Parts: sequence; structure tokens; C-alpha cells
Amino acid sequence: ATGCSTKSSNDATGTSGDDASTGTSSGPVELKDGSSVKLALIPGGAHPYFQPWKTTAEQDKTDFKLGGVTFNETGEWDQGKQNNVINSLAAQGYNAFGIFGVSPTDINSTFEDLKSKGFAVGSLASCPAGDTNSADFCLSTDVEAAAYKATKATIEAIGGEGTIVHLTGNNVDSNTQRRIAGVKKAIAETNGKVTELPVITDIDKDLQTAQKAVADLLASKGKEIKGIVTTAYNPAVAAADGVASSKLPIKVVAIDDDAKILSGIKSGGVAATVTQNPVGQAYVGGWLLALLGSKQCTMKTPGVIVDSGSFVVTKANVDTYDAERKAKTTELQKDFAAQLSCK
Amino acid sequence: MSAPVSETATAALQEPDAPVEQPRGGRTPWWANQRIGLLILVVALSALFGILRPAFFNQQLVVFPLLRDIAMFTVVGLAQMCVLSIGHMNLAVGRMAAFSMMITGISYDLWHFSLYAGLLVGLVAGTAIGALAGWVIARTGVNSFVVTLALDFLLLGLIPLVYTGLTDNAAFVTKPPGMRELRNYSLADVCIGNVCGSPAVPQLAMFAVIAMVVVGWIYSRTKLGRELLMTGTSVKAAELSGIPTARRVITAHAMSGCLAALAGFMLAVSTGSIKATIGEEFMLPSFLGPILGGTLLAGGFISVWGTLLGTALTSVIRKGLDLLGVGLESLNIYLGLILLVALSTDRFRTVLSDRQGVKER
Amino acid sequence: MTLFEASEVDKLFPGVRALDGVTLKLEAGSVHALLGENGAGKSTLIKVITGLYKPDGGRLLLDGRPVAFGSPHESASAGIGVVHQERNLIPGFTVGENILLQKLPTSRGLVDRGRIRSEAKRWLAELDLDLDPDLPVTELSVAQAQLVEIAKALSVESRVLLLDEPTASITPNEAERLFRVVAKLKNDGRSVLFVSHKLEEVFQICDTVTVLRDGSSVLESGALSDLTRDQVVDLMVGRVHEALTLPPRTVPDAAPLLELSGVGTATGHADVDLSVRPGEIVGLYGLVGAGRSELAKALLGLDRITAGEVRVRGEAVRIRNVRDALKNHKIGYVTENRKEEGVFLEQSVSRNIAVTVWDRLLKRLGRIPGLSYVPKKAESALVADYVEQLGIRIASAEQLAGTLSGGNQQKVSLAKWLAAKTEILIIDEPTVGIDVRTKDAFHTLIWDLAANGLAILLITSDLPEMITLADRVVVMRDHRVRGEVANDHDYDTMSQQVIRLIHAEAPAPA
Amino acid sequence: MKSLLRFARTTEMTLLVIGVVFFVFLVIASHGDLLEANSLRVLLQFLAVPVLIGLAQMVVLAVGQLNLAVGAVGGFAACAMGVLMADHGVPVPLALLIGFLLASLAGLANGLLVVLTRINGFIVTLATMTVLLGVQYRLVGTRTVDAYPQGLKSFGSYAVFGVLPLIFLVALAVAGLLALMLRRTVPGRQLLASGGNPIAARLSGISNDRSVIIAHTLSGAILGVAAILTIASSPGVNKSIGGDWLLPSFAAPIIGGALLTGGSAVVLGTVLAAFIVRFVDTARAEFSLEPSWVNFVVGTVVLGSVVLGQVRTRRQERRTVVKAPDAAVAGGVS
Ligand SMILES: Nc1ncnc2c1ncn2[C@@H]1O[C@H](COP(=O)(O)OP(=O)(O)OP(=O)(O)O)[C@@H](O)[C@H]1O
Ligand SMILES: Nc1ncnc2c1ncn2[C@@H]1O[C@H](COP(=O)(O)OP(=O)(O)OP(=O)(O)O)[C@@H](O)[C@H]1O
Ligand SMILES: [Mg+2]
Ligand SMILES: [Mg+2]
Repeated sequence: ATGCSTKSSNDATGTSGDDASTGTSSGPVELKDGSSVKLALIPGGAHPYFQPWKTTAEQDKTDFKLGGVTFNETGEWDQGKQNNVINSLAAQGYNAFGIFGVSPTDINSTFEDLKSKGFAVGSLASCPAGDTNSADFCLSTDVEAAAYKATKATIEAIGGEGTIVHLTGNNVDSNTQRRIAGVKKAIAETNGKVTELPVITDIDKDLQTAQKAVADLLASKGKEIKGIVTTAYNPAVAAADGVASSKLPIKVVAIDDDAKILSGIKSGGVAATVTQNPVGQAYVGGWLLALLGSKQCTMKTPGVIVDSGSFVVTKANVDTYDAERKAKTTELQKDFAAQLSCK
Repeated sequence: MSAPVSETATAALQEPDAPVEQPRGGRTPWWANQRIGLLILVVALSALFGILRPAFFNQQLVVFPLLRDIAMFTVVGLAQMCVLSIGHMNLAVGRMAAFSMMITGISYDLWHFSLYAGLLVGLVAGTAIGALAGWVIARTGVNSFVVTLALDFLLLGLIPLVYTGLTDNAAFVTKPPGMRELRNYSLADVCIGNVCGSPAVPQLAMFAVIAMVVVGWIYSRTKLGRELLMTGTSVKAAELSGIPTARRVITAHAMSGCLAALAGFMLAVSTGSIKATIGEEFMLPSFLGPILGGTLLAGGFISVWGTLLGTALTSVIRKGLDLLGVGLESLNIYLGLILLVALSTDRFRTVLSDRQGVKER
Repeated sequence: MTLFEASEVDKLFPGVRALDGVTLKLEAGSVHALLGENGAGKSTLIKVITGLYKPDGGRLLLDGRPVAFGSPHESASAGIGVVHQERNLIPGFTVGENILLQKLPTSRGLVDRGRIRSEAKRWLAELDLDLDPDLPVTELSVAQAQLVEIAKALSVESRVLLLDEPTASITPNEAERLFRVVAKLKNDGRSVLFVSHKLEEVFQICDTVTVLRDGSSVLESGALSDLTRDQVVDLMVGRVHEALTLPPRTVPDAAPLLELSGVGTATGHADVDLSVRPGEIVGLYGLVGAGRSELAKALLGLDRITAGEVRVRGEAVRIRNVRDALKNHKIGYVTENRKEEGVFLEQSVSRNIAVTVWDRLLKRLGRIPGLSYVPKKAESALVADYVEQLGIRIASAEQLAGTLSGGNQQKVSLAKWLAAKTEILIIDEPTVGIDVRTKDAFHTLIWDLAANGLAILLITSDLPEMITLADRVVVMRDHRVRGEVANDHDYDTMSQQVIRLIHAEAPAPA
Repeated sequence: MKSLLRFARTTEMTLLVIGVVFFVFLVIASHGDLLEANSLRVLLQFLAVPVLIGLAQMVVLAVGQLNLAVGAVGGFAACAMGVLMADHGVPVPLALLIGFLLASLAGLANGLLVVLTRINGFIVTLATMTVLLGVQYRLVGTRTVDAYPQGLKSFGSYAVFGVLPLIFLVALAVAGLLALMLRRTVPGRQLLASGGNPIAARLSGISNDRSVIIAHTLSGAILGVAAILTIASSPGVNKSIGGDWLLPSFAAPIIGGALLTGGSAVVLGTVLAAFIVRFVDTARAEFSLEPSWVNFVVGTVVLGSVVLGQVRTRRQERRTVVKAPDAAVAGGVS
């Protein structure tokens, strides 16, 4: 019987009854041998959000001495294509997969396929729709919570009163539905002080569509609106720009921390943005997948869902929020250690 | 049979020394046949990819999903081919698939239908919506491009309304028994005695085979198929030959809708759930397969095999590039270029065969 | 003086030697006829001369100097004008622009509309044609369109003018006008090449003749005055061509199969009375545009009948479409426009013939109703039967109809209605653009069909053909029946009677 | 007078009436707000690009071709200009010129490929679309490029009298030039002749190949202008630019009365159709409509206007004798 070697193995609180021991809550589990693990990080398609994954994947490789890593965005936002990419990678020897499923309602089937072939699978940055998660774990932003936080930030920026509007992406995506719910929840809590115009969906396909929708909105309703909360990339860029050029006193709260949006925060064009934790997802996810893929550990409760955190960034903390995010990442690793049972 | 033409007239008409008019086509050498050209291309590219990446022949992880894809897109191509046969287009193939799967989804979710009963309901819905498009075209005489485009927008509006109204996640996730098996099972799960099929061939492909056989049979053997092709060649001449062209227009679009529904079902089974975005990716492949395979955009000539091979060509190229690890920066560039080069060589063969004094159809 | 010469020209198409050492000489100040059966290579020769096809052998000489035209543009610049056999006007353009399309007048980089108008007027005037140059060509009648094309050919101020069957779709009157222009060109010292299947015209206007047979010239620049009609025909056919003799035929005294009384249509027919008995050929004569084809189409339900009554076998009927006419009334319609309406050019001969009879051939598959197929064997047997009966010359039944000559296409178009076992047959302009021999064969065939009891309504603008075949001639003008003449098969008396009917009254107000 | 009557029966007239009625309705619904300078400016600002992409498609439709690569050509050119200015410091006019030339070259390549390989234009433009999408991604990746000089952006947002956006005027100017070219220049007339009846055009000494190449190149050039207007008026350019151009590019000319078989020059119709589609957007914002309903309305409008047009042409067709030969005949001479 092999004991579990952790950084703080003297801490005995995590020892369980069976012959495997768990990691502890005070530190991450040490990976013994990553060389058998070939890790694939697979976003849904090309999107600025996933760009940190690319560098983090390399980080994973050096930190955990993995046998190989790849970052493959050729799924092009089509579940069928993404499944093909995953299968092709599997055929080439990749055995641990961190996946952003294109279609939250379909991705469990993909996870099940991979699991049945003995691969380690993590759902990253998005969890399957519904109550079950067939991957080993899901490490993702709680989109409803993020939308809720963004709305809270918007309400705060407009002084707690007035009309706001929510701009978002594909209406028939379960994540969008969750975002809409998050926004509604925050507004409901104001007891009618803040009202919401009908949500504008389906404008994330391209920048011009978003820009046109924003311009039309500002032209027809610009005087009523006090705040705009966006939960998709192109609408965020378009709203920041549209409001700035219309010179209306409207507060825009954006999503993510693409360079374009951060510069908006700094210049004051964007009141706040809610950033997520892509680095944390890729790093902690990669570490977990390595542990699972090398068969060193298993999840105590397969399919556990963990929030990777979302952070409100304003002009005040625009230079420091990354530290907060890094702290969260370390904490995530610790939390997960408690969820593992390792050899 | 009583001959309407008497011996004397026949004798007058048959001039013994009148020249026989040679067909312009003459004899086409086998290597100039478009279908065979495609087959050679597909095989050669597969071999090339196989040499570069032996994993290309991995039965479960590469060939199985590849065949599943080819099967589905072949059905999509057949759906477009049916309307191309009468010289029309169906820009709403994808949305028709989404619409019929929506009905199927409702039948699973709300009425607890079995897998195949739901499929049947979907096929009927697809047929109906296709027939509707055909009916509008036949009645108004408006270009099929415009009618199906408008219908596409209409359904694009309707479908999300239904999904957001009926479901929480904008998808029907109820899986009737058998769906998971259909997704994963291959011929290896079909055994006669001790002999089992290949694990590389997905069972889902049987739908494509059935569709190809039925559609192929309709076009080659039945009156309906012939009348469709005649309508495609010349509506005027068809009408003046007693073919009910309006009804044939409706039939062609109904067939298209039905096949679109089948393709939607195959997509739903192979990805996992029934959602509003089903079929969004169908439009371009639906044209690509048949047209690469020799089906005429103008109508009047189709090829079921060609549709399969055209679809296979694009799927194989994409799969090969996947395996070669071509990143998104280069993937589409290579995809487009290979397609162009492959087709230019095809064209080159035709020219070469023309030089030899024959001309391909 | 030889203006233009083509010598030893060869042209190969995949599988066909369309021209085989053809020589043609065009003299200044003369009109030269180019004759030959369908598919002899007349149009091909014209296309070679005008740079549309590259010859595979031989030389072209203009004014004795060798020339090679890479495109129609070059030949036009060199002074060769042409009216092709196919219609070739641009639908969206005006009459004026179509006439001057080959060299649109410009001023300061822009198309000069004023000059288009004035120049087009000039060319139209040459043809005594009073047409507004700003009229879109889509509003022209067939004959007017043909005349515009002739004006277009004149507009390049050609020294050599090639006319490929220019009279196929214009009235005798308009043809006369064209001939006057040709005569004027001839007097100006230009050279005209004239292709036609109407030998009367050829003898009327041409000086010399070249005859093609199977792609080679069997007579080069013979003087027409030295030749008789029969000699020319024999040359074209390649052996002694016997004059057509039709066996006597009597019309049985039976009740009419098809009867129209007081029929009016949405297109403007009024008070049309007509009847056809079994075994009878009723001719419907009129000038182009008299409304005969439109009457036929209205009969078949393709246009609305607004007044009167149509009776088939004594019963008043309302025919909805061709299918209805075929299935329920056994009426067939051989259209005048064979390329667009008569045959499916891009389909096999076999399908073209069997299209009306698939219903009859169907074999059930299994027990399920509606599941049936067309047995290949029965289909090819039927097709082979008609191919043989009508003497359709093809290499195989799978050959595309579009690759056949006009005459054979017309036979295919007729075959499908014979195959359908119709009892009433409307035949519209069966021999337009068809050579002498095939024409005779067609006449025998139509005659024979009537002898076998078919009721035939024959529409034709070819008066000799009408007089050869019809039992009665109904004359139409401006969508009305102007009278009826019993045919005595004597050309002189008949033609006088018919022409008199046509010009009898002033045309009805539009 | 006669030509006036003829105009009254055209698709353009129908569209004009629909457009005016729609606009008046919107003005009333917005209680006159729509007539404010700012609202009008926004309305017109976003008409520039749709008008141009509609025209880019119309030109190729006029020769009986189609161009699936409209979005890819435009997006690629816009991104190329953005990258040149932001990453390589190329001066604005030069970068715009290069972008415009690149788009024109892409169009030329389409035309040459169609003519030289004789592969169906559908497949050729599909292939070039795929390639250019790849190039566009390679150029900008997932970022939004916006670090180009402010001057360009102020050009993009400048409006004459605060109402007429400069970019809209540019689009109108392009439409005017195109109309002039198709109506009054020899290459333009030849292009339409090739589309209207290729055989007849060939028999009249017109090179159909040249017409096809000119049409595709023109299409590329118009897309080049569209790309310039896009980069000038957008907050930045990224890989999504051009992603939504395909369907509108077909919708505008076809609603405007273009025939898929070629031969029709409907510049005014295309512009008017773009207006109507734009009014739908405005209505969406005005009534806070769900996009689903908007799609529904667009579908209905398209169908409605074309059915109307069809009824009219049918009435005219009764008198029609000369028609474009069908494709079967078109194969005859080659
Ligand atoms: N483009 C082509 N490709 C192949 N064969 C052709 C082509 N054009 C003509 N032919 C063949 O060349 C031969 C001569 O045809 P052509 O049209 O010159 O005859 P024609 O004398 O004008 O006949 P008609 O009197 O019917 O007009 C025919 O056998 C025809 O089938
Ligand atoms: N007065 C007229 N002005 C212009 N066009 C006319 C006129 N009368 C008839 N037409 C056109 O001429 C064409 C010929 O008509 P139709 O086919 O009915 O005549 P037809 O007597 O059968 O002549 P043919 O068959 O010899 O051409 C029709 O398309 C019709 O629209
Ligand atoms: Mg000819
Ligand atoms: Mg007629």
C-alpha cells in the first residue's frame, strides 16, 4: 500500500478509512509522475476568453512534467466538430481532456464517451446543463453568479435607481438563460427601484451586429437608460464604444478582461467589468487532470462542480485584481485536494 | 400493340442511308467519370493521411466518428439534392431539421414517445414543412431561393420562441431508451453467430444507407423520380408533356424536408440532445456534397453516389487536417486550398478526356 | 470578284466530323445559297467563318488574304455580318442597343443613347420597320425579334452578310421586305450567304449555290439557273429523291371528336368555331401571330377559356391541364417550339419518348399500394419500337436529345404523343427548320396517322404543307376564324382562296 | 410619360412605396423621435455597409454568378488594414489603399478561378471564402484590433449637418457610380449582356469570360470599400467582421428584383431593399422586439414583397416573346 504524499503530509486530518488517503485542505496534492499524461485543453472555438489557456497549458507542462499538452480551438463553436477534434486527439494518444463544451446540453454525452474509454475528463469554464455532470469535475465560472455580480455592479454605478438593459449572446444556449436569470435576480432585489428593458439577445455573432444593436438602442431609448450590463464579448466592446461616442451618461458594465475592455476601464468608458478566471481553470484543471490521468487519484464524488470565481473590476482595482484572482487559484487547488482520494 | 404508324410510313421514315447521329458524349473512359475521380481522390487522400498519421486508421476514435459524420452529411446533401433535381434550392434545410427535431423533442419530452415513434413524428413534420415551402413556390411561382430564405427566417424566429417557452435550457434533454446505444453502437455489436461486423462502422450509418437506397431507387426506377428530373430539365416541356409540375415541386420539397429531418435526427443522436441550433451548420455542406458529386445546380441531373463521395471528400480532408494538428490559423486555409486543387485536377481530367475526342456529361 | 473564300475547312466535334473539307466562295454582288439537310453542317460552317469555332483544318480568305478570326468581334470588324439560326437578343436591353451591341457608340466614355437611337432608326428603316428603338426587346413578337436581328447584322456595315435561316419565323410579307434589302445589298456589290430549307425562296433570290452533305460540299458554287429544284434536292439527299405521293385517304363520316363553338379566351380569341372528326386532318392556317398556338394552349387548359364551349366526343368539357387532356380525353399536343417545349434537351431520347407512358408501364413492387416502379425492359422495348417506326437515327437510346438534329428532335417530340396512344393530336408547325426529305417523311406520317383514325388539328404557316395535308383549311387572323375552305389539294386555287380570306376584312379592332 | 408608367410597374416602385409607408409608420410610432438628427444619423450610419454588400452581390448576380465569399473578402480586407495600421504603423491612406487592392485582388482571383478552372462559381467562392476566413483569423486571432489613428474613426463617425453620415454618402456614391457603369459604359453593358443571354453576347463578340472576371473584381472592389467603411466606423476589427454578411448580401438584391439567372442591374432596388431591412432593425429597437419576432417579420416582408413583384412580372410575361435561353441551351455553344 502506498501512502499519499502531499506537501504537508504531517497534517493527518484528511486520512480516510480505506487504503487510499486523501489530500489535505491545507495544500495541494503532489503529482508523482506526469509523464504518462498527455493533456488536451479544448475551448469551444476561437474566443479571447480562452487565450490565457494557451500559455497556461505550457505552464502545466513544465510545472507537472507532463508527457505533452495541446490547445486546440478548431471546434469552431460546433459540437459535432468539437467531438471530432476530441476524438482525433484521443487517437493520437491524448488521455486527459479539459473541455469547454460548445453545447451544454450535449456535452455530457461526449464526456460519457471519453470516460467509457478510460480518459480523464474535466469540464472547464462551462458546466453541462441540467443537474448532472458526467465529467470527473467541472471547474467553471458560475455564470449566473457572475451575471448577478455584474448587475449588482451596474446598479451600484447608476446609484441604485433607474433603468438598465442587458445585452447578451445566443438566446438558445443554456448559459445565456442562466445569465438572464442572474441579471433578473439582482434587479428583483432592488424592489422596483431598478427596472429592466427587455433583454437584447443574439448580438454576439459579430461586432457589427452588436454595434448596430447598441446604436439603435441608444437612438431610441438612450435617454431612458442609465446602465448597460453586457454578458458577452462583442456587445461589451460595442456598448463601451457606442456609449462613449454618443456622450450619454450611461454606465456600461462589461465582461472579461480583454485588452480592449481593460483600456475602457482605465479611460472611464467602462464602469466595471466582471472578469473570470481562465488561468485558474487551465492551471488547476490541468493539475487535476494530470492526477486523474496518471491514475494517481480519483475524485471522491465524481462530477463535483466548483466555481472558479468571478471578480468585479473597476477603475479602483484594475491594477490589483489579478492578485486576488491568483489567490483564488491557489485556494481552488487546496479545495480540490480535499475532494481527491489518492494512492 | 397496334402500331399507330403503318408500314408505308415507317418505310418512308427509315432512310437506309441516313447518318446515325453520334452522341456528343461518345464513350467516356472510366478515369474521366466524375464519380470515379472523386473516389480516387478520397482514397488517395485517405492513404496520404494514413501514411502521415497512422492514427487515421484508428477504428474507434477516427474511422467511426468520420463515418458517422459522412453518413449524416450525406443525408443533408441528399436533402438538398432532391430540390436541386428540379432546379430549386432549399436554403432552409438546416432550419427544417431544427423544426422537425423540435417536434420530435416535444414528442419525447411531453408525450414520452419511443425513439422511433419520435423519429417518425419528426419525419412527418419535416415532410410537412418541406411541402409547405413547395406549395408556396408552386402557387406563387416565386423563386425557391427567396421562399426558402424567407421560411428560414420565419423558422429562425419561431423555433427559439418554442424552445424558451417549453424548456429550461433551450434544449430537450429527455433521452428515450435506445438513443445512447444508437449513438455508440457499431457493426461490432451486430453479430450473426460468432461473426460480428466492423467496430469502425457506426450503426447510425444505416439511416444514410437507407436514405441513399430509397432516394437512389426513386430517381432511377420510379415514375416519380423520372418526372422530377424531367421537371428539372425543363418545366415548360414537363408541363406540356402532362407532368403535374406543381405537384412535383411540392414533392421535391417535401422529400427535402423529410431528409432534412432525418439528418437532424442523426445529428441529435450523435451529439446528444435536441436543441434549437440543430442544423445551423447544414447549409454549405448540403450544397457541397451534391455539387462536388456532379448534381447540376440547374436541375435535371443528380447523383446519389456523387453526393456520398463529395461529402466524404470534404470530411476526409477535414479529419486529416485535424489529425495533422493543423491549428485554426491554417486549418481553413488548407481546407480551401486542397478543395480547389482537388477540383482543378478533376477538371483537368475532364479536359484531358475531351482532348481524346470524347466529352463527359 | 471573290470577296470571301473558305477552302478545305474541317471542323471536328468530339465524336463528330461536322465539316470535312468544305469549300465555299462568296462573290461580290451576288447572293449565294448554302443548302443541305439537317445536320449537314451549314450552321457549323457559318460559326467557323465568324470566329465562334476554331477550324481544325483549311483556310479562310478575305479579299484573297488569309484571315483567322479569334472571336465574333474580329470577324465583325473585318466586315462580316451574321444572323445566326438561334435567337440572340439580350432580353433586358432595348431594340436600339441590341442592334448596335457589337459596337456601342460612345461619347466621352459613356454610351451615347442619342446616337444609338438615330443609328438604330436608320437600320430599322432599311427594313421598312417602324419600331421604337427604345422599346425593350421583350415586348417584340417573334417575327419582329427576327427582323431586329437582321437589322443588327446590317449595322456592322458588312461587305459579307451571312443569313442562317432568317425566314423560319417571319411572315411571307416580312420575308419579301427582307428580300428587297438583300437585293439592294447585292446591287451595292456586297455578298450575301443565304441558308434556308424553303427552296422556293432560294430559287427566288439566290444566284449560286453550295450544297453540303454529311459535312462535305457535294456542289460548290453551282449556278442556280442551271439547276432544277429536283436536282438540288437529289444533291442534298445524295440519291434520286422521289416526289412525295400520298395514298388516297377518305375521311369517315363520323361525329366530331373535338368541337369548339363560340370559344373566347383570355388572350383575346373570340367566336372560334372548329370541329375535327376522327380520321380527318383539319388545317389551321394563319400568318405568324394569328393566335393559333395560343388557341391550342387554351384548349389544353394553359390559358383561360372565357366564353363558348369545348366538346370532346360530344361531351362539354373543361380541360384543366395537359395531363388532364392526355389522361381523360386522349388529346396530345406537339408544340411548335421544340427546343423549349417539345423535347427535354438534357435528357435521354428514351426518357423523352417514354415520359407520357410511365403510368402505363408501372409495375407493382410488393403489396404496398403506391409502391411501383418503371421496368427498364418494358421501357426500352417501347422506346425501341417507336425509334424504329419513326426512323429516329440515334446511336443509343441513352443519347441526350439535345445532341440530335432538328428533324430527329421533332420526331422524338412526336413519338411521345404517339406512344401515349392519343386519339386527338394537335400538331403545331411540325416542319419548321426541317429538311426536304424529313419533311416528306413527316407528311407521310401525319397522313398515315389520320388514315389510322386519329383526329388531327394541324397548325402550320407553310401553305404548301397545308395544302398537301389538310382535308379542310380553317383560316385565322387576329384571334378570330375568318373562314373555312375545303381542300382540293391544288396549290393555285387553294392559295388564292386562303389569301383572300386572310385579307378579306379589315382586322378587328385590338 | 411612357417611361414613367413603366417605372410605376417596377419592383423599385413597390419597394419605394413599402419603404415610405414603413418609415412613416416608424415615425408615428416613435412620436417623431425618429426624425431627430441623431436618430436619422444612426439609421443611415448602419445602412452604408449593407448597401455595399448588397451591391457587391448584385454585380456578380448580374452575370449569373454568385459570391459566397462576400463576408470573407470584406472581413479579411478590414482586418488586413487594421493590422497594417495598428501593428506595422502603416499610414492610414496607404493601409486603406492596400486593403482595397487586396479585396479587389481577391475578387479578381475568384473571377480568374471561375474562368480558368470552369469549376462552378458556387464551389470556387466557397473555397476562397474558406481560405480567406483562415487568413483573417491568422491576421488577428481572437483580439479586437483598434489601435489605429483617431482620424480614421472620426471620418467614420462624421456626419454632414449631423444627419448625413459621411460613410453613407460614400456608399451612395459607390451605388451611383455602379449604376452609371452598368447603364452607360461599354464594359457595364457587356457585363449585363453576358448575364442576360450568354450565347447571344458571345455571338455579338462579347467575351463572357471577361464579363465574369470584371464582375467578380468589381464585387471585390466594392467589398474593399465596405471594409474601409467598416474599419472607419467600428470600435475595432476582429475575426467576426463579415461573419453576418452572406444572407443580407443576397437578400437585398433579390428583394430588389435581381434575377438569379443574371442580366438584371437593380442598383436602386438593392439600395431600397437595404433601407427596408434597416427599418426592421429600427423597429426592433423601437418596440424592444425579441429578435425572434424580427426574423419572423423579415421573413414575411421578403415573401410579401417578392410575391407582389412576381404577380406583376407574370402579368408582363404574357407579352414576352424573347427570353433568356435556359441553362440547357446555354451549354450549346462553347
Ligand atoms: N457544339 C457542338 N458540339 C458537338 N456537335 C455539334 C455541335 N454543333 C453541331 N454539332 C454537330 O455537327 C453537325 C452539323 O450541325 P449543324 O448545326 O451545322 O447542322 P445544320 O446544317 O445547320 O442543320 P440544320 O439545318 O438543322 O440547322 C451535327 O451532326 C451536329 O450534331
Ligand atoms: N398584335 C400583336 N402584337 C404583338 N405580338 C403579338 C401580336 N399578336 C400575337 N403576338 C405574339 O405573337 C406570338 C405568336 O402567337 P401565336 O403563337 O398564338 O400565333 P400563331 O398563329 O400560332 O403563330 P405561329 O405559331 O406561326 O408563331 C405570341 O407570343 C403573341 O404574344
Ligand atoms: Mg443550322
Ligand atoms: Mg404558333
